[in-house]
Amino acid sequence: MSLGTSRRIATLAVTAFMLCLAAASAFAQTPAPPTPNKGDVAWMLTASVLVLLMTVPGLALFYGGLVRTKNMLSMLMQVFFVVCLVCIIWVLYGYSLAFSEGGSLNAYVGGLSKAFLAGVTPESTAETFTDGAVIPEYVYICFQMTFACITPALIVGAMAERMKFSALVLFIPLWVTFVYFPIAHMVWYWAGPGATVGAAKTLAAATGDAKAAAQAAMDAVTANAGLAFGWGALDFAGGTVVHINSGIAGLMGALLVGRRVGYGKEAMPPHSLTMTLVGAALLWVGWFGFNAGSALEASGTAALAMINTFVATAAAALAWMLAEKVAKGKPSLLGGASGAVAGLVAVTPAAGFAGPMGAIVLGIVAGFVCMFFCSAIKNALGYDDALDVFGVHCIGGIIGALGTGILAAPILGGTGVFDYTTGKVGDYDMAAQFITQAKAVCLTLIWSGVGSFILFSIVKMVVGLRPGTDQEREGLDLVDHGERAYNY
Amino acid sequence: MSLGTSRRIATLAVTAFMLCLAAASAFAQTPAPPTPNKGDVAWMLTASVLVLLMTVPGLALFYGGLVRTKNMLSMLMQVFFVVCLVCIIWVLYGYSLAFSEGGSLNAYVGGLSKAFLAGVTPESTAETFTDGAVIPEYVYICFQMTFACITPALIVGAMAERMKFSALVLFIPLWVTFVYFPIAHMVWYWAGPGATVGAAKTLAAATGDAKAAAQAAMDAVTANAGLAFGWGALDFAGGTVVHINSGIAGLMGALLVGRRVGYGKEAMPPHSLTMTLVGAALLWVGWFGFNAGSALEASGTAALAMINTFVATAAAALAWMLAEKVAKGKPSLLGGASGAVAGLVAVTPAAGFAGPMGAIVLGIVAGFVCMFFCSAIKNALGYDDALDVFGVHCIGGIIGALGTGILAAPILGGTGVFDYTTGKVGDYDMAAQFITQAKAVCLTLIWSGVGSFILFSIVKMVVGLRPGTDQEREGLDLVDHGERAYNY
Amino acid sequence: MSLGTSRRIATLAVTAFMLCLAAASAFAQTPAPPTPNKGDVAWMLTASVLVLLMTVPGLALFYGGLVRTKNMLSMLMQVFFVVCLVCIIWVLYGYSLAFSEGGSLNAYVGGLSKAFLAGVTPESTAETFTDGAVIPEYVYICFQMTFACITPALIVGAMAERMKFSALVLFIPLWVTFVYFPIAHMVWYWAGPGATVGAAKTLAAATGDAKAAAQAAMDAVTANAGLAFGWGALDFAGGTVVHINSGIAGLMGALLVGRRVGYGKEAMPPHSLTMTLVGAALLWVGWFGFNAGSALEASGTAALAMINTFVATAAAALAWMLAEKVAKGKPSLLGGASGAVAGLVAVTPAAGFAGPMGAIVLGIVAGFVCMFFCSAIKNALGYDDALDVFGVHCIGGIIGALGTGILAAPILGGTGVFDYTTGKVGDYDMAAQFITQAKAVCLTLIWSGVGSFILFSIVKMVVGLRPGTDQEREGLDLVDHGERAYNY
Amino acid sequence: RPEHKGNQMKLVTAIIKPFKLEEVRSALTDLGLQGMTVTEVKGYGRQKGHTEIYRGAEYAVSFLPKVKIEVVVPEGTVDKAVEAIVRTARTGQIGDGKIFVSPIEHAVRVRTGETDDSAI
Amino acid sequence: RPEHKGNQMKLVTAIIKPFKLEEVRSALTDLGLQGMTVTEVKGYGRQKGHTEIYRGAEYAVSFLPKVKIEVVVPEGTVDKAVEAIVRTARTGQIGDGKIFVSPIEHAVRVRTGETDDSAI
Amino acid sequence: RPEHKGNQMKLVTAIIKPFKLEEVRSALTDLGLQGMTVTEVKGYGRQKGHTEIYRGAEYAVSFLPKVKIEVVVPEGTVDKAVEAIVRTARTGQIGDGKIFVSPIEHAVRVRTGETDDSAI
Ligand SMILES: Nc1ncnc2c1ncn2[C@@H]1O[C@H](COP(=O)(O)OP(=O)(O)O)[C@@H](O)[C@H]1O
Ligand SMILES: Nc1ncnc2c1ncn2[C@@H]1O[C@H](COP(=O)(O)OP(=O)(O)O)[C@@H](O)[C@H]1O
Ligand SMILES: Nc1ncnc2c1ncn2[C@@H]1O[C@H](COP(=O)(O)OP(=O)(O)O)[C@@H](O)[C@H]1O
Repeated sequence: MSLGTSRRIATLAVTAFMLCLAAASAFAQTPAPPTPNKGDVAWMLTASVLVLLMTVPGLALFYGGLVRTKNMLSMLMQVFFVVCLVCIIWVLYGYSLAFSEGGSLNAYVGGLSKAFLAGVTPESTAETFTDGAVIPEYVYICFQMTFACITPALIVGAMAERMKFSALVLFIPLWVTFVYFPIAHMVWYWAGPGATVGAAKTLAAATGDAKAAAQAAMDAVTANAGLAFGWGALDFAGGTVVHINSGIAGLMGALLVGRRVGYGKEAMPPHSLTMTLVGAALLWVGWFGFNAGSALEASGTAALAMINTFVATAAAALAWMLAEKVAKGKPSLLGGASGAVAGLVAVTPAAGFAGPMGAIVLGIVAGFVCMFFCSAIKNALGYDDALDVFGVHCIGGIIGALGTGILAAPILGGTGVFDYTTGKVGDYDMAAQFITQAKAVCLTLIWSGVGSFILFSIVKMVVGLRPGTDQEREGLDLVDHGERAYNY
Repeated sequence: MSLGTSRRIATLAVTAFMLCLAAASAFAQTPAPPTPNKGDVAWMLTASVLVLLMTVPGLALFYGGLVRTKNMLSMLMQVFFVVCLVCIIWVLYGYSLAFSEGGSLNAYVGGLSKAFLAGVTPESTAETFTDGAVIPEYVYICFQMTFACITPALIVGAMAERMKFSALVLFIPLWVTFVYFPIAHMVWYWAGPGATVGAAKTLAAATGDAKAAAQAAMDAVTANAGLAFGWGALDFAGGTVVHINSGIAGLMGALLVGRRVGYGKEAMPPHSLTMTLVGAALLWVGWFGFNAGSALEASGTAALAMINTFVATAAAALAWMLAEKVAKGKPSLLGGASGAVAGLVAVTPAAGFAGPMGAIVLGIVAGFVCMFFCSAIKNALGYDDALDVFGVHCIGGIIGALGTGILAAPILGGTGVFDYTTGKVGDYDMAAQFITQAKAVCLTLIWSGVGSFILFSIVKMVVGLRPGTDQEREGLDLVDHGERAYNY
Repeated sequence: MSLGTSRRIATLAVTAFMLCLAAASAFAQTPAPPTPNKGDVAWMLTASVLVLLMTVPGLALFYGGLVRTKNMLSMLMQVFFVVCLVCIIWVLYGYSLAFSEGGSLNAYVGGLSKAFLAGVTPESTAETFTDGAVIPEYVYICFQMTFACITPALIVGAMAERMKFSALVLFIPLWVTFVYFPIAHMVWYWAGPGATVGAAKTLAAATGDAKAAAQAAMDAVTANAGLAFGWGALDFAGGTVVHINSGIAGLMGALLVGRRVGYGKEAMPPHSLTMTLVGAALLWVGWFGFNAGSALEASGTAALAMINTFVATAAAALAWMLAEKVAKGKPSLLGGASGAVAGLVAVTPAAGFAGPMGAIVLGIVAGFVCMFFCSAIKNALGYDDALDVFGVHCIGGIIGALGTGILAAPILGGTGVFDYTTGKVGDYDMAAQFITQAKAVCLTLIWSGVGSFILFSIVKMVVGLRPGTDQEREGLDLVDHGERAYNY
Repeated sequence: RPEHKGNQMKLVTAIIKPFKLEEVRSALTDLGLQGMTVTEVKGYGRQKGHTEIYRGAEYAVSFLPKVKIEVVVPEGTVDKAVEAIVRTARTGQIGDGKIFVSPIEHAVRVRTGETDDSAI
Repeated sequence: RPEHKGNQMKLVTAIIKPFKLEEVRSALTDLGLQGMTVTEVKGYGRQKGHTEIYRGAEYAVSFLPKVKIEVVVPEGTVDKAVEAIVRTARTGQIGDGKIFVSPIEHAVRVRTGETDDSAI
Repeated sequence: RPEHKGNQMKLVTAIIKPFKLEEVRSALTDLGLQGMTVTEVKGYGRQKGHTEIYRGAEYAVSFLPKVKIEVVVPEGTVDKAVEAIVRTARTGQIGDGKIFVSPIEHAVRVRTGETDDSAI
């Protein structure tokens, strides 16, 4: 008798048994606190590791390969440094600002009750999206930490090859504090399934006078959420929080730091597309942790997010290559890699909501649009977003966020939205959801755009953003770090 | 009281309880549909990611490092492109052709009932090899998708440095459709443990008239399998389906496309054994997903497959290096890496059947034989299988497939073969199993050899296989993709 | 009703049921053997793969990037070779020497009862640190195998660029046999939770005459442990066994093999800090398998180890970079990467014992001290530990081992030490624990230092340690392996 | 082999800063010079190098990346070529580089076997 | 330092397609020339380059990989050397390269201090 | 353009073993030579190469890594420079390399336009 079978039979037996038992109801009213299912723990530990892999070495190599040899090391350094710094900030106060109750500011940002991870022990648990399913809070903190690390790391690509390291050292703590943690809170913070289901049940059971109190409790639970979450915006794994957020911040940085010396005149080919491909591949590999991990459980939803992350990426890569073949005569590896990233970005908010066929469509759209944006539109506008952070992450993120509103529709093969108060998937109003998504996109664009502009400006005043022209020509590797990436 | 303990006690308690219960038998007859164990889900999600890691960047780097600089990017591109394309084909109709019931053609290929993943939801499950243990179907689709991606990607190494990209674009969809999906179906498709065990139980319980009907049902279940599976051929993780299949296809490609310009006259050393070693290491790392994942459960069998994948690989690498030391005076890194891959290939079909000591022997044999093949025999025959796809994957795969027939024997430390009708490991007839293995090898060699030859010939007629001599000299990177891998 | 819930209710139901049952006690006395929780299996399979990733390609690249081009391939080869060789030795007799009962030598080394993995089947289980929680023994063997592989691989960095391959071939089997297996046994071998808890319960229940016998049994169980384990030394994931051990061995090697030709006169910059960063990142990624895997379960403790492995690493990297900025004017990537490794080393013994804030402190200390050691002190002493194996692994390991004694204190946010006899965390005596830790450090330093010195001396006599000066100038790649790492 | 006295050629070798290559190339092309050969070199001179630190080891790197342009021109074009290089390669900062002129006695185009002036 | 008039040496510099190196080398060896020095260079000439595209950025690459062979030979061997190079390096297509001959006044073998003809 | 007869310069080209570069550089600097240009080259000569094996393919590699130093010096310094190079680059083993001296007719410093002796 296999384990699975025995457990199943046990469940049935127990059900029968409970019916015989008089005191059965006592169980439901005083449930033991839920303990983690080790399968969920195993998956979430793995997912956290995958997101780190996606950042270092993944993102570092993807970006590094695209710059010139003399700035390779600085690119690696910047990504690596951001990861280290944000790790520490996260456990000091970032997690608390993002994921604790924020009192009067709760719509915008969390509080400091969990600063220094106060009160968290190996036994503490965090809720998933399923009532009663929990994971160790440390795993949840780790998993969310990796998101906080990669988001600012994405930004540095926009100012690549010309931003001083000291400017970055100042910018990053400011940015995560005033932009990332609030946006993460606004989009992802909520009371959790336990409270929601509990309040809903109480409300359903309440009669007479208790009804009003129960309704008030229910309202309080619903209100205990970040702004965008409260609107009902869907963002499975971070289309707004991670990609639109970093993409618009990158654009601000690129504008404020200005174009690279020689931009448009000198050739600036990627020094190693080999490293870029390795980076892109590791981004893909790691993104399964990012997307499928965002299910927080080793469940069918995680599996859905995984398959979507396979096919949207593949479709976007093919779309970008096809567009190149048509527009420029040859499909390129950089095109394929860029398309893959665009597809990954676009599928991020949709991963657990769209069906695989919807994900393919989303990928194709992202591939075409981002390709068009990164060549035609960017050249027309003339700004120097060195590694196309805006063109891929912000544009791709917007496509994904809006697309999620469409593709989540069950009629299009999507999952719809689970309604915790009724315990089942609710009716899907595509127009309304699309508008909600658009609102969340705008919120992110404005908050991060304005915030990043201000913070970059402050940094510019305090330490300056750029090295001298000669130094820029010599390369940031030697100037900022006194090292060279290669000594063949 | 730990979880494990409580479950154990629950099982016992329930057993006792059931005896007391009159209606106990009712349970067995209308079982609730099995739900996935989250531990299995966690492992299979991870395993799928590992197989992608094995292909991009793993295989791409392993192959890429072996070509000359001017073809590096084309090598990466070809592997990456194949993965993307096959991902999409897989969800459109590949999965259905490989793993659905194929009606009258069922012995050779599946049907289209699951095209576009029709009917699959996050709740759908796929059976494992244990009755009652299931995993979400999406995970199963992802896992098998990665196999469908890597197999055609392996082929491109044989025609490296001289096959046009456009030829590949045409060849790959044809090949997976007419070669890979059928072979996967023939070797791996069966009715599953649930139906088998169910029919066997019914048959055992049947008396009188019911006996004949039950026997017919049993026969129908047994017949509902691919050709080679029906024969009883063992292929734990794809020795025939993946390695012999791609290896013989590669040989056909190498023969039809012809030798590289300058082959045998000009030096063509690997441009970066560093990348080749990284690729080989990632192949090893990812192969644990491939082999231990093929258990479909986080079980002792997966653990057995894992340890075999450690030791066979290590043994083959050491054997190849030793052979080099003896034959050429120096053990080389490329030899070690090649040996590792040969060992991985050979242990693939045997991973869940052989014992660790058997796996070591298998690895040693694979290391010696493939080393001999890739130097002496290949040079004698004079064909230009650029990256030794035939010499490593086909030869190694044959060694593994035949070796499985020997090493699965319990007397040699193997597991034997589980008999679902009796519910225990059956008697092991080594000679019979060896012949069955040989039949499956021949089937694959012929189907894939002939099929690939025809398909390559068609592609040759339609778009041609090779670029012009000057273009080949300039390198495929610039000619096919307008990019260079490095701009140091 | 979710799985988690059903199981929980089952537990409660069964508890109630048991109380009704007269024969309930029968259960406790003849428990069914525990079966693995698949979540634990999934995690431990993953963790084993991660530790391999950490070694090849991780460590190979980290080391390889630091040497000059002409020795790159030899560096990769040495690491790869060590891994392969030790894999095989491990299953032949290493596992047995490290983790079986050693009879009269049990305090120092195991026996040969498990040589060739005698008696291990896919159903065999190994105990974790929780009574009743087990994992398949094959997984445990794999996991521990990866530790045995990486430890000697760490040593080679100290003699990089100048030790003959043939010397390594002889040294490694000697070293693992006489140094690694014994130390692993001394620090990690014990009777396990089942025996301990069982004996403690029997002792508690025993009355009268039985008392003495029970006490004797209890003593036997306690005595059935390696020397350092018996002392009560804490080493969560291998601070002594892996890092101090390899670090001191490396120093001995560096001293005996002597300085590189041109050391101190010619420039010997790292040939590719890109590869070094990739290696460092993969070390970090893989180290989660190392540290969080050492919990042996997918539990809150694993999650604690994971978060500590995040923050200690980040803190140490930042500390090293800061120290460089202060001392040399510029923070460097190599500094960051070295700091990260120092942090990883230091947190290794503490991972499951310290709290996250303690881990940050530990990381900072390790970053500063190791940075100081690898520049000022090393230069002052003048030995050529080429890749700072001693300065990072031994010094970092000592900091970690001693720091664990302090930071495990519950008063400092640590977990304290679980007492299996009482079934709860015991009182924590920081001074006593610190002394115990220091004893374990000394034991390792002496055993490994003396042992390695003797073994290196033997190898020197038998085959010699170094190539000729001309050969050293030409580079080990060509001299030892007849290959070059790059042919751009 | 006759000495082509009336047909003298010179090799103009210029060592310049790498980022100036494109400008110099197009200035030379404008003079009607249709060929040149470029080598990546390391230069030592008045321009000071930098220090690199790798863990405990400090290296003073005195060689800087430069580009060497070699162009063989008819005697009469030498001055114009030198002038064009000086004009385009100059930044006015130390390390701008040097131009050397040396004699070429004979030139052959491999493809056609043409010699001297018609070879370049 | 005496001028070794009766002992003239020439430097033969050939810029050729990289894949021809091995053939040229063996042709020169057949002439009894026992040494040469080879440099990887980039050539600009009549042979047209190619265009590379990286996302939105297009670069016309006008430099092509070439190999430069430098061989110092006694005056009397120059013609044979040039002829051997032309013969082996020629493909007949644009970009085959050039050969330049220039004077060498003095040669020294570092190992022995031998000079001029006996140094090469 | 006048011929600067009284102001002759020579190009000293030395092909040496790579690890000797630093020693040679400092010897030349000691002579007061403030500039030089260095190229990584591959040399073929009496020093035998090695064999590389990659799976079934064996390649005899006859080119060895060398470093080429080019230093333009006033005529009067040539002998001292050659002597300094010979002294520092010599190991006494085959493959130590060669020194060639050839005429330079004209030199220009790009930064200032200074010519000849004052340019180097
Ligand atoms: N005597 C020389 N011989 C050969 N090359 C030289 C000589 N002097 C300088 N160079 C080359 O010219 C480059 C620039 O010289 P440098 O003295 O730094 O600046 P500047 O030319 O502005 O005075 C050097 O890096 C070196 O490559
Ligand atoms: N005037 C020149 N000076 C120096 N090198 C030259 C000159 N002209 C051509 N070259 C070199 O010769 C190579 C071949 O020249 P090209 O004009 O392309 O073809 P061809 O020699 O067949 O006419 C060029 O790539 C360049 O390296
Ligand atoms: N005739 C030559 N022309 C140009 N370079 C040469 C010539 N002969 C030798 N060299 C260069 O000098 C190097 C050393 O020459 P080799 O014959 O190996 O040793 P040695 O100088 O000790 O006799 C060669 O590798 C090559 O680069």
